[in-house]
Amino acid sequence: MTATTHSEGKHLGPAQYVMVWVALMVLTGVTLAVWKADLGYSARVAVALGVALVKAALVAIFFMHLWEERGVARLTLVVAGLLVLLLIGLTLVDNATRFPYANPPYSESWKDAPWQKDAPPMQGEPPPVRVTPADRSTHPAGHAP
Amino acid sequence: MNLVNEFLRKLLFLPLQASEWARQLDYLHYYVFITAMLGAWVTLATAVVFMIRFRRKHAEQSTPIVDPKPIHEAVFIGLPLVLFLSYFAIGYPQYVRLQTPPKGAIDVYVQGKKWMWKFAYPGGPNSTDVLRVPAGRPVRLLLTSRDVIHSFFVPALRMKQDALPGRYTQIWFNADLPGRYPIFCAEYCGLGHSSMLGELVVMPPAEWDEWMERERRSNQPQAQDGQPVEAEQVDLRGSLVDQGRRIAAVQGCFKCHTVDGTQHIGPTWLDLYGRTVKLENGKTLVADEAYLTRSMMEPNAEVVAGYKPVMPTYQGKLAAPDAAAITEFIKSLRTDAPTAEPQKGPIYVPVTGK
Amino acid sequence: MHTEAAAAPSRLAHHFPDMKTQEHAARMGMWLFLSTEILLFAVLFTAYALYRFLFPVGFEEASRLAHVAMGATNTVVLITSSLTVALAIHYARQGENRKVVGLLAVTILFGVTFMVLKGFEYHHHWVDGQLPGRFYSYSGLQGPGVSMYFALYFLMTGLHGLHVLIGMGLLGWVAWRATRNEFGPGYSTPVELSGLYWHLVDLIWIFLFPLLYLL
Amino acid sequence: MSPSPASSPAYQTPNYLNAVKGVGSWLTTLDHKRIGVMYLVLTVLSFFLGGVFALLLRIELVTPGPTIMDAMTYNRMFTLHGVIMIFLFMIPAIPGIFGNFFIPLMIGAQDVAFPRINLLSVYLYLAGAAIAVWGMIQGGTDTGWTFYTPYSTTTVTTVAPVLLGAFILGMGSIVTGLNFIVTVHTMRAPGVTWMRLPLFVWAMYATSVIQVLATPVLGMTLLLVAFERVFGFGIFDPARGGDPILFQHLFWFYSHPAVYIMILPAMGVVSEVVQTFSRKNMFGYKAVAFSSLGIAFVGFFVWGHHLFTSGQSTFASGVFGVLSMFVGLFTAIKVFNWTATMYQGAIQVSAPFVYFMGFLYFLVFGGLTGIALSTVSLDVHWQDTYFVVAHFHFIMVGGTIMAFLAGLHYWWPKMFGRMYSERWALAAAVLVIVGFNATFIPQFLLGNMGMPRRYYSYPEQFWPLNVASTAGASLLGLGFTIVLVYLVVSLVKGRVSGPNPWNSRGYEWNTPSPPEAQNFPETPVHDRGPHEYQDGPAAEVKHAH
Repeated sequence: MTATTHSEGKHLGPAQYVMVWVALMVLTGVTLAVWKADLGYSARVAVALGVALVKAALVAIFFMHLWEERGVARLTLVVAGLLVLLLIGLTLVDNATRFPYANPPYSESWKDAPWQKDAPPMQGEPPPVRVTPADRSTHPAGHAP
Repeated sequence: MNLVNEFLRKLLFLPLQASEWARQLDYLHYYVFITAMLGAWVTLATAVVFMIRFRRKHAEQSTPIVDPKPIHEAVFIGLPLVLFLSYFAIGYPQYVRLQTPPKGAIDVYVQGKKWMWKFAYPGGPNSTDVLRVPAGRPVRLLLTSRDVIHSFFVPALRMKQDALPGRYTQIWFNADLPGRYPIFCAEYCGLGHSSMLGELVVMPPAEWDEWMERERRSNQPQAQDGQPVEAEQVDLRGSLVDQGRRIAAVQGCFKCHTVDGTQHIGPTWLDLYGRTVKLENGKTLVADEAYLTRSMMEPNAEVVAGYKPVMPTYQGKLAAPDAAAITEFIKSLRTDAPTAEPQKGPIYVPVTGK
Repeated sequence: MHTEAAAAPSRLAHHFPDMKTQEHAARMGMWLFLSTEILLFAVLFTAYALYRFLFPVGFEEASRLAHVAMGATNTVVLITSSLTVALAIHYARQGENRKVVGLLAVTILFGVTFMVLKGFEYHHHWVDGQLPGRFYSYSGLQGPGVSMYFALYFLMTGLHGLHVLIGMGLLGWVAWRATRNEFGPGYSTPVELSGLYWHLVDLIWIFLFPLLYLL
Repeated sequence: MSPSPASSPAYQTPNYLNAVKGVGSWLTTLDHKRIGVMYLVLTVLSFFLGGVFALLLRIELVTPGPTIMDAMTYNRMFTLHGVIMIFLFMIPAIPGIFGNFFIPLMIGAQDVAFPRINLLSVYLYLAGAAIAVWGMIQGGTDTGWTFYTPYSTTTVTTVAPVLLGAFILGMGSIVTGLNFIVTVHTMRAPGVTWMRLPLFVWAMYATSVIQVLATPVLGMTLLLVAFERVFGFGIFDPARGGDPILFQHLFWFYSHPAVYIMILPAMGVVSEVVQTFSRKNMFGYKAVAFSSLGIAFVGFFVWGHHLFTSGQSTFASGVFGVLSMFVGLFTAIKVFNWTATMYQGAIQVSAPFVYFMGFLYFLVFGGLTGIALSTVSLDVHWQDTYFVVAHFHFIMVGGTIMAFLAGLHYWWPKMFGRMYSERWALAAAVLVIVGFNATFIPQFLLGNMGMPRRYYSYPEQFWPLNVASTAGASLLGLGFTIVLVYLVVSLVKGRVSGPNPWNSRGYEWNTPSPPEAQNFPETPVHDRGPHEYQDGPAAEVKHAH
C-alpha cells in the first residue's frame, strides 16, 4: 500500500515547493515595492489585499495540499472564508448605512456633524484631537513611506 | 373598523394606541395574528385528525410508501413563503417610516442614565422622567446614554429605541391621543432596571405651548448631578469645592453617589459630612475628613450598613490634593447651606430633521 | 480498549475499516479544526475592518508607527518556514526521518526568530507607550482610532504569536517522534497535521502583515 | 447510574454497561455509548439546577414588588438560569446524549471517528461547568446570558469565570461537532448512503456544521469581553471609540445559529419518533434532510434581526428582516412533512408520540411568533419584552425539551434495556404540556402589554398574568420531576424491554438492548433505507463477509 490516500501521480516534489516559495517571495517583494512607491491609498489597499489573497491561495493549494485533497477540505476552507466575508460584510453594511451619529463619536461618519460642538457633553469621551504626527521624525521608529 | 380594532386590541391585551403609527402597527399585528393562527390551527387540526384516523390496528401493521409529488413540496414551500414575505412587505415600510423623522419635528434630547430618563428640550428646559409632548405634532427623540445601553420604550406608541452610550440614535413619533403613558427601560441595565420608569405626557398643543413658554422664561436648567459643564471646565483654578466636584465627576463618583439625597449604589453625599454613620460591622462613627479620605483609599474597610462593598479603591488614582478637594466638595453639600449660584446644565441646540 | 499501544502494530484503530479511511478522517478533522481557527481570527478581522472603516485617518497614521522592516523580515521567515515544513512532510512520506528532523528543527528555529523579532517590536511599542486602549500614552500621535489600532495590533499579533508557540510545540513533538524513525510511507499523519497547522499560522500572517503594517 | 443487580435478566447478557466495571472505567471510557450516558447524567443535573433557578425567578415575580429576594440576587439568578440552560443543557444535551449514543449505531460504525477527543469533550464540559459554577459561588454574574457590553464590562459582579466557562463549553461543543462531521463522512457502513442516512443523523450533521463554524466566533468575542474587563483595551468601550453594537453583531453571529444548534437536533429526534410511531417512511425525506442543511446555512444570515431597535441601520434591518423569513420557511417545510408522514400511517399513541404532538404544537406557535418577531416593525414593539421570552421558551422548552423527552422515552429501552411506566409517562406528558402552556401563554400577553424582560419588579397592571405564569411553572416543575422519578425507578424495577419494543426499523434498533460494548460483531450492510414499513416483518439486515 502506498503512502497516503491521495490519488497517485499528483504529488509535488521538492522542486515544485521551492518554486512556490520563490513565487511567495516575489509577491512579498511586490507588496513592499508598491507600498514604498506609495501609489495612493486605494491602490495600496487593492494591491496589498489582492497579493495577500494570491499568496494565501498558493499556500493553501500547494503547501497545504488542497490540490491533492478530497472535496471536503476544499469545501471547508471555502465555507469558512465565505463566513468570514459574511461577518465582515454585513457588519460593515450596518455601520456604513446607520444614522451617522449612532457610530462612535468623531469617527468618519461624524465628520460633518452640524451640531457636534453643541451636542450635550458625553461622559468620559476624549475630545476630537487631530492627528498630530509632530515628533515622529525624531522618533527612532519613524519611517513614513 | 373601530369596534373590530377595539375587540382585537383587548383580546391581545395590547395597550391604548396613542399614535397613528401604533394603530397601523396593530393592524399588521392583527393580520399576522389571524393568518398565523389560521395556518397553525389548520396544520395542527390535520395532525390531530390523522392521529385519530390512522390509529394502529396491530403491531406489525405495514403501511404504504407515500412520497410527495413535486407539487406537494412546492405548496409547502410556496404558501408560507408568500405569507411570510407579505409580513415583511408590510412591516418593513412601517419600520422605515419610524426611522425617518419628518421635517420640522420638535427635537428632544433623551439621556438614559442608571436609572432615570432625562429630557432636554430646545431652548434649555429639561426634566427628569417626565416627557411632555404636544398632541398631533411630530417629535424626534435623539437618544444617548451616560453609562450602559438603555432602551426607551413606550408601549402606547409601540415604539422602542436603544440609547447607546457616547453616541446618538433617533426615533420619532406623533402622539395624537392626550393622556399619560408609561415609559419603560427595555434593555437590561442593572439593579434599577425595572424601576427606571418614566412617563410620557401627551398634552393638547395649546397647553403644551403654554407650558413650554413658562419653562423657557424661567430658564434655569436644573443641576445634572454635579456633572461638570463647559463653563466650569474653563475655570481650572476655581474654588476647592468646584475642583472637587469636577474631579469627582471625572473619577465617576456620581455613578454611585448622588448629591441630592436620593438613594443609589453608594451613600448620598448630601449632608454626609459630620453625619453619624452606622457601619456594616455594627460600629458607628462620625464621617469626618479622615473617614471620607479613608473611604476613598480603602473603601471596603468600613462599609456603611445597608450598602454593598462594591467601591473600587482610588489608591494611586487620586492624588492627595484631589482627595482633599473631593472632601471639601462633600463638606459643601449641606441642605442648610445657602444656595450658591444656580448650576448651568448643558444647553441643547435644536437639530433640523431630515 | 483501543489505546495507542494496542493499535501500535498496525496503527489502525479498531473502529476504522482501513488505514486509508483513518487518515482521511484525521485530515478532515484537521481541516475542520483549521476552519474554526479561521473563524476565531474572523472576530478580530471584523473588528479591524470596522474600526478601520470608522477611523481611516487614525489607522493609517498609526500603522506608520509599525516596524515594517521587522514585519517584512518576519513575513520572509514564516514563508520560508512553511517551505521547510512542506519539505518535511514530503520526506516523511518517503520515510527519510533524518531529513524530517533537520527540516523541522530549521522550522522551529524560524519560529524562534519570528518570536524574537516580534518581541523586539513589542518592546519598542512598549517603550514608546504605543499600547492598547487606556494604556496608550504616545504623545507623537493622538486622535480617534489610534489606540484602537494598537488594541487590535496587540490582540491580532498576540493571538497569532500564541499560535506560533503552539505550532512550535507541535512540530517539536513531531520531530522527536521522527528521531525514533516513526514515519514512513505507511504512516505520516502527525507530520501532515501539524504541518497543516503551521501553514495556517503562515496563512494568517500573510493577511496580518499588510493589514497591520502596510495599509 | 447505579448498575442493576446481576440477577436482573436485562443485564445478564453482556452489554456496554457491564462490559467493564468500576467508576474508573467510566471516567476513562472511550465508548461513545458510555460517553452519551455521562452526558445524560450531567446535562440532566444541569437542567434541574437551571430549573430550580427558573422556579425561584417565577416565585419572585408572583408579586409586583420584592417577594423572596433582592434585585441583585434576581439579576444573578436569571443570568445563571440562562447560562446554565443554554450552555450546559440546550446546546450539549441532544448532541451529547443521543448524538453520541446513536450516530454510530445508526450509520453502522463501531465508534465515532475520534473517541479520545470525544472523551475530551466531556471533560471540557465538566471543566467549563466547574469554572462557571465557581463563578456563581464567587458571587455570580448579573449581565444576563447575552453579556451585552458596556454593561458586562463595567458591572461589579464576577463576570470573568462565567465568560471563561462559556468559552470552554464552546470548545467542547466544537469538538463534538467536529467529531460527528468526520464520523458521518468517513464511517458509514456499506449501504448507508447519504440518501439512506437516518434523518436524525442529517439533523445532527447540520447542527455540527453550525457548531464548528459559529462557536469560535462566540469564544473569541467572550474572550474580548474578558480582556476588556481586565485590561480595558477598548474594543467595545464607547469612551474609546469602540462600538457596543459590534459586540451585538459578533455575539448574535454565533447566538442566532446557536438557536438552531438547540432546535435542529430536536427536529432530528422527532423525525425518528414520528416515523417509528406512525410506522411510515418520512414523507418528503429529501425535503426534510435538505431543509436541515438549509436552516444551518440561512441561519448564518439572519443574526441582525436581534438588532432592529439597537441603532442598527434601517437598510441592514431590511436585509436581515427579509432573510429571516427564509429560515421560517425551512421549519415550515419540516412541519408539513411530519404532518403528512402521519397520513395513512399506523399510529401508536404512546408517550413519545404524545411528546411529538406537543413538539409540533409548540414548534408551530414558537416558529410563527418568531416570524412575527422578525417582521421588522412588529419587533419594535416586542423586542426585549416578555413576548420574546415566551417565544424562545416555546421553541427551546416547548420544542427542544419536548423532543428531548420524546427521544428519551423512545430510546430509553435501547439505552438501558428497561421500559418505564407508560401510564406515568402519559400523565407526566400531559402535565408538562398543560403546565407549559399555562406558563408561557400569559407571557405572550404580558409582552403585548409591554412588560420588558429581566424585570425584578413591575407595575401592577402586569400582576394577574404573572401569577398565572408562576402557577403554570409550578405544574411544569412537577411534571419534570415525575419524569425523572419514574425513569430512575424504571432502571431498577422496569420491565425488560427486549431488543426492539417499538418494532422500529430504524437502523439503531438492529442491536441488542442495551447494545454490547462492541456495537456490531460484523459490519452491517443495509440494502434499504431506515423506516420502510411497506411490507411484512422488520427487514433482515445482511452482514458483510
